[in-house]
Amino acid sequence: MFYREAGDFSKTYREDSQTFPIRFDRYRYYAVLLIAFAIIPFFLNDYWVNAIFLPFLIYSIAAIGLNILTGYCGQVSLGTGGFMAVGAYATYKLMTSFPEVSMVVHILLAGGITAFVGVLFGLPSLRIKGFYLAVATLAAQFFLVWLFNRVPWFYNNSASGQINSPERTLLGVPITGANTEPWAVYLFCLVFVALSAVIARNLTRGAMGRKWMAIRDMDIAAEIIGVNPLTAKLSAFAISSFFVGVSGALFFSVYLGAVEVGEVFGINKSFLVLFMIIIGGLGSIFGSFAGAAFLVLLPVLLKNVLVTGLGWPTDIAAHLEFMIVGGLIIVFLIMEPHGIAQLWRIAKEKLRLWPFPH
Amino acid sequence: MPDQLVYAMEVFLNGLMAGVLYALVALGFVLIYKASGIFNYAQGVMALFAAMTLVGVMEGQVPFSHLINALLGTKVHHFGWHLPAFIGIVSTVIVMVLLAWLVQRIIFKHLVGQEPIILFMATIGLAYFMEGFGDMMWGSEIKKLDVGLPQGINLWIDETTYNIFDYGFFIDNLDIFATIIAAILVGGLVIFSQYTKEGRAMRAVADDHQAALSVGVSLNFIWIMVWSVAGFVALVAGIMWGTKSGVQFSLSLIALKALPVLMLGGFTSIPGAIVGGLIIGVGEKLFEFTVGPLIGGATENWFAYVLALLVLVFRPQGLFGEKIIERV
Amino acid sequence: MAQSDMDATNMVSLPALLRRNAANFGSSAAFREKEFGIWQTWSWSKALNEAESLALGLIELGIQPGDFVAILGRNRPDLYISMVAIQMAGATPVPQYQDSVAEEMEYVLAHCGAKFVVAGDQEQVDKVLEIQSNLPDFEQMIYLDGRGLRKYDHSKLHSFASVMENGKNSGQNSKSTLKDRENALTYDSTCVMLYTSGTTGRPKGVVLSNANIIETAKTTCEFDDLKKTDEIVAYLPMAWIGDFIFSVGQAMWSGFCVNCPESADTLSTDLREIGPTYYFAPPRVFEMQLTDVMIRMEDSGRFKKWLFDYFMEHARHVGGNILDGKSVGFGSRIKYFLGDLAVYGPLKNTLGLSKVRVGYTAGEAIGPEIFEFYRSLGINLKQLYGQTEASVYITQQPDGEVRGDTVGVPTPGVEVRIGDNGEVYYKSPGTFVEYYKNPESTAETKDPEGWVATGDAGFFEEDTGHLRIIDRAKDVSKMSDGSMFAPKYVENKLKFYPNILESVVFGAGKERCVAFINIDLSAVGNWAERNNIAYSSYQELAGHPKVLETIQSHVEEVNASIAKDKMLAGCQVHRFLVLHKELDADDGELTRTRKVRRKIIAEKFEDLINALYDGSSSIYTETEVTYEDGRKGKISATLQIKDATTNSVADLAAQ
Amino acid sequence: MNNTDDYVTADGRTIGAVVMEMKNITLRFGGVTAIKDITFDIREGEIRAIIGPNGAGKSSMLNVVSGFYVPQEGEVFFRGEKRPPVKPFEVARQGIARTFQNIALFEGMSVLDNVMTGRLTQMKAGIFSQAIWRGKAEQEEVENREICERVIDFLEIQSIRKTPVSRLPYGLKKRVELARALASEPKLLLLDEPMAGMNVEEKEDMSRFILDVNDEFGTTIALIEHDMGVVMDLSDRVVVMDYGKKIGDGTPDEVRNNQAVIDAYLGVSHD
Repeated sequence: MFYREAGDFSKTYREDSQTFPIRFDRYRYYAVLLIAFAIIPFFLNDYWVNAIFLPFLIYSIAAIGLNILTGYCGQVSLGTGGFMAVGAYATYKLMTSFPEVSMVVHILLAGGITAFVGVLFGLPSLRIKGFYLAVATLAAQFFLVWLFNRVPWFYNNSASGQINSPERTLLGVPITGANTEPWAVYLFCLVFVALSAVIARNLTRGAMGRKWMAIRDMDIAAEIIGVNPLTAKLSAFAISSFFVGVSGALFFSVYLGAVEVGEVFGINKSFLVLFMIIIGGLGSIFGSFAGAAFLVLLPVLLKNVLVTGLGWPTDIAAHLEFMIVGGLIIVFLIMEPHGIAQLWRIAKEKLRLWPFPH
Repeated sequence: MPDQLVYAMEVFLNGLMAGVLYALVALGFVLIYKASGIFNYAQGVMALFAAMTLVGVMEGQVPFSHLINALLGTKVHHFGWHLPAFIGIVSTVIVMVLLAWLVQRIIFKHLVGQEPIILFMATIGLAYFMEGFGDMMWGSEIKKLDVGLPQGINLWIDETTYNIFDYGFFIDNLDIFATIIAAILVGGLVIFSQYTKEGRAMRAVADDHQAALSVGVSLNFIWIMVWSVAGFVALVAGIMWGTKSGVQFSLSLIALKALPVLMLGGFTSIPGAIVGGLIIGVGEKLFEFTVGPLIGGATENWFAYVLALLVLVFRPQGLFGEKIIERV
Repeated sequence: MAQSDMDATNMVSLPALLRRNAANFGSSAAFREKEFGIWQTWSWSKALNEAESLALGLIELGIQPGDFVAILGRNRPDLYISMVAIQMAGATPVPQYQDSVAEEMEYVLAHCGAKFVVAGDQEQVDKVLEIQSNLPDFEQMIYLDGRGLRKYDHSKLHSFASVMENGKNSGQNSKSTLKDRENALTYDSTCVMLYTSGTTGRPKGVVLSNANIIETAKTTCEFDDLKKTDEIVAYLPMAWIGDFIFSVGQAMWSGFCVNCPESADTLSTDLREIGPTYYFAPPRVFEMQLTDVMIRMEDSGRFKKWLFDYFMEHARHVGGNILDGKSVGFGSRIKYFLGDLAVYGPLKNTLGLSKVRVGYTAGEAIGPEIFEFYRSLGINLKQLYGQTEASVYITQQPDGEVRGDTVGVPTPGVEVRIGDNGEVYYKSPGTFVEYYKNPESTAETKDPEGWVATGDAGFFEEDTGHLRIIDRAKDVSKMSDGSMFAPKYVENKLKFYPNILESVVFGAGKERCVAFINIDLSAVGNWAERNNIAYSSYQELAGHPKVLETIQSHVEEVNASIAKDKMLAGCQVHRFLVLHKELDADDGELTRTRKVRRKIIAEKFEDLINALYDGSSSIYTETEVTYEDGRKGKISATLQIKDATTNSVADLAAQ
Repeated sequence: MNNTDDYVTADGRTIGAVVMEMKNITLRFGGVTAIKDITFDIREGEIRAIIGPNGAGKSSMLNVVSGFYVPQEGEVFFRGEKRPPVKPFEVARQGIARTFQNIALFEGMSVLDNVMTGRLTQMKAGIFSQAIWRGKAEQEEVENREICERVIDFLEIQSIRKTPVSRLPYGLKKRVELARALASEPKLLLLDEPMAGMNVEEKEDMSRFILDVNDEFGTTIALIEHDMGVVMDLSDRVVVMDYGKKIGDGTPDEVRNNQAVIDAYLGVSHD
């Protein structure tokens, strides 16, 4: 309906293979970027940032990461929480060991370290497939959490066993610690999100992405046409873990500030992120965002309606939230196994054909 | 005889008994997986829910009392009766069968033919739902469960062992009892699936849906049946765990205990589940006993998984799973 | 135009124009073709280079001034470029209909004595090889797409690329030869020769000079203000004068870009991608498109359907006026704007017509409501009247004076007069030089002062000065009672019904009129599906009583409307039948441009005509048909003959 | 027939040197012997067929050629050198491409992406280049796209270029699979029952494409087929297998008149 594609054609393969080949989509994308970077920061307060924007942005990165592994490469992982923990603790150690080095460097390094750990736990994927692998990744989840719990070196022997992010500034603006500005942390995370999305998109639409998808769709055929399963799967684990690690780093250092690993990075975190990509849509970057937004907003919404609105006790609201999230997962799987992304695609097709039905 | 070895033997026995319980939970998974290809993550929550229901019924709790009170400002809590365990168990079984029927009817009927991973996700969703639902229905506080199982140290063992090693093994009667029940149940299930008509039908379905259909087996019936059986298994497990450490959220985590058992034994193998259970039970106890202290303890959390992982790397299909031959 | 002053002096040939464009805006796009998934682009300078090397290559192959070079294949940049190259080398391009069968082609190639052939692909190559034994003058063939030709004897075959390669590497004397030949080109030297698919008899080779083409291109580009920023999609046969004027004449003059679709079956997608700003299509294309729109809307949801109907209704009232810049109420304009957002815009977009600035239709009369439909969407669709002998343009409609029933005012530089028998005569810079090797026909059509008889009967409206065409002059004849008989006029009225694809009316010299009808398979077929009427073939559907009913009602409505006009009241259709086969160019019943060949049909179906007159209610008949692969076969059928009620002028007057 | 000097085919193409040679191949699965002591060669530019009744061991043979199965006994020579046991993906890099009996396309991707996977062995850009979609990665993307587009054009699947494979009918899927194999510009192309489950028309198309491929690109082709008729028209030389043994080898005519073959197909049939 809103599409005006006449005269919108590609003269080179570069144009043809760009992320948004249709002009209208491209402009919409620019518009979103503009709003996110240039407008939202002016209307932020603590509540909005902490209740919605930060979680949304940070989970988006994690979802993108997991989507690369599960959605594109077909390797189901239940270890996301553990890998986020790696990112978090890596940043913590780096922040405390090298206070003078920029946060950006720390977070990227943390990502790198997580990538390495990811590869270690990814090794079994060469032999193990499907559920066996999914369950195997739980080993990472439990082992890592246990590790950070039990080995004092990781939390600098602090009495509480917690880790706390000290204040660090970027260009003189505090981005971690007690006295941060909403817009600052927002923009800081937003930059990471934007970059992650672009990079993920580039990787998934090129040679690397095709290798992953080939493995996902039919690993034997993939191998026979010359895809080396080792490099394909491990690269997926590495890159996926990198993003997850970055999100973990931000989650700890910028968002929470203080973390008790069992609480924050437990198995439920793994499931939460998994739900995000299921509801959002496997094998879709947009889906990762959609899923993150959905599962971040839903509890906020329920809380506002039930507790603030109807004055229910918080525990009952919490129970109801479990029921609703669980129920929605099921409903989604029944209605649209390919998630919000698929709904979006269908809607787009309809709009392009408007007023015709097909 | 060196003390360490003696302690180790005690640990070994305890591990063995824990292992039987793991095997029991694992069986719940295997049954459903064999019959419907569904990997039921909700198994643990089912156990929790079963235990909660049992307590609720026996204590005469008013279901959803919290919700009702919150909405209507009333103060209802109990019907004020106390029912004998037997009735409680029977009515709980009925509830679990009903649950099985609903699950099949509302969820998996609509997901027939979906990829296994999707079905798996659905059960995770189910787990979340039931977790919330259970708390909503019976309240989330820790409950005490007593169906009259013997508890406390088994003096006979204590004495005998004392006389032999002049160190008395501490072995809980409940564990012994649980082990016996579990063993019986495991045996029963094996017999059921091997020798009864339903059991054979179930295995037929597991092997080949179409074939099963063509010989007139009702998939729907089989599925509801396995879910019910799984529900029953969950109830038993729930009772054991509940009696031991109270009915609370952590009970649902026994599912996570069962997963590595399955990986060891193979998702489709009943004997695999049993052996796997025992191996893990003994293994993690011994590991904690020997290595644990050196590396900060609480190794049960992950030992089972890492063990399973290592085994799989060398036997991808598990100890008892069929070998996978790749064809093109 | 900025450069027009210099043009006047030395823009005397296509090569000259090509050089001018390459010099003035060499980097902008001259041609595009959808190939290998993207729009491959030829800039003007690239086009010039290729033309030059090809011309040199041809000279290397021994082409001589005055030679004829046949061009056969679908619309492709390489073929357009080769037309210019051929002229550079002093020869004359003769584009052919790519779907014409070997015999047709044999006549034409033999008649012009083509020495060279540029063929698109294996299919075309095979056709020529099949007939080459009967072509004494044929020497060399150049092909574009070498697929499947590897094993062919290449003594007479050359790939397009290799010829260009030779050209590039050719020696100095070839280069100088080329220079001389190009300089030798004058305003009067031949630009192209096109064969008219004459409605009767053998095709005639119309010789058109540079002057014809360039003058026409010049005036018409100014008339519609065509600029080098415009885009067209070239999909009509290259052998047709229209395509030559649009895709070569006007394109070269104004420097706009010619886009060639990937293949026939991707046309609609390619059209949509390009979004032409200047668009031509014969009425039947618009007809089919509209039918398609309506069919697709049938399947759409209730709300959409309602929205569509609602806004189309509004557009029907104000759309045309808004387009013509007439005064329209503010409210209606708002409503139209909304309609444009919700329906017109998307619709134009899906049809690929959103950007059309100037659109033309011609060749035959277009149904008023079809015409209005497109206008009401805001597409500036206009009509023109022309023919090959005039380099197309005789009359055309200026913006703001557009109507369904006229063909507009004389194109600038064209004089038009109506003969006493009602026939239309014209005289223009575009008037053709002669019919090749056919002086007597030339003399018949073109008198010494250069007046050309169009063969159409028509008249100017006093008030507007617009020309109206009734029918072919020779087809306008008398009925036995002496009243006027204009079959085309009636046929068009019939064809305006979506269900009717073709119709042929007879009655010359008789006391009553009768008609053959061809139903439109897509329209009627869809109707059948919706009323779940099963049918296996066109023939079966055509014979279905319900269908006959519908057609009958159409015929009677037409009779009523004809009866209103005293002059033509005699032409009402008394009896008709629905033909058992679709009239087909391959069977010679239609021309390649799908005009009805009245005489041939009359001979072929004589038995049916007699039956229509002798009052019998049904008739058995057998007909020979040609299948797509050229095989022949027979089909037989028993046809129902229907009587249609007619109205006498008297009782209408009485009302 | 099996001597090493060149020969000329029915339609006058000269067939060159031996590309691949199978020497006394024996393959067992556990106790079952799928292939018993088979020897034959494949020559440059020829269309070589392996035929035989169901269960004759054709597919196993092809899997040995493609290096997916490693035979217990015998040697495989590829372009003169003895081929050591290799991983399947390494075989692809030696320039051997194949299609599968039951289509093995990547259902989650578009036709174009599927064809592009045929080029993966040629795409070597580093991860950072890919991440920013600049430099080598982008350039490779374009170059390989051009190659793929030519294959797409050759097999006449332009109109479905961007369609998800999962939406295609069987016949087209087969064609896309061939496209994917061709995209890798293989030196040796293996076709595993290219006509399986096709109707007559589709078979004719496929045959035409196979011949065109061999003709246009001079690709050496080895194919499995149990439809005798098709094979006989297509191939230059035919190996006939039965019960894992080679019972005939030669030109279609030679094979047609081979008693053992006739028995295997008509006489003592067993399927």
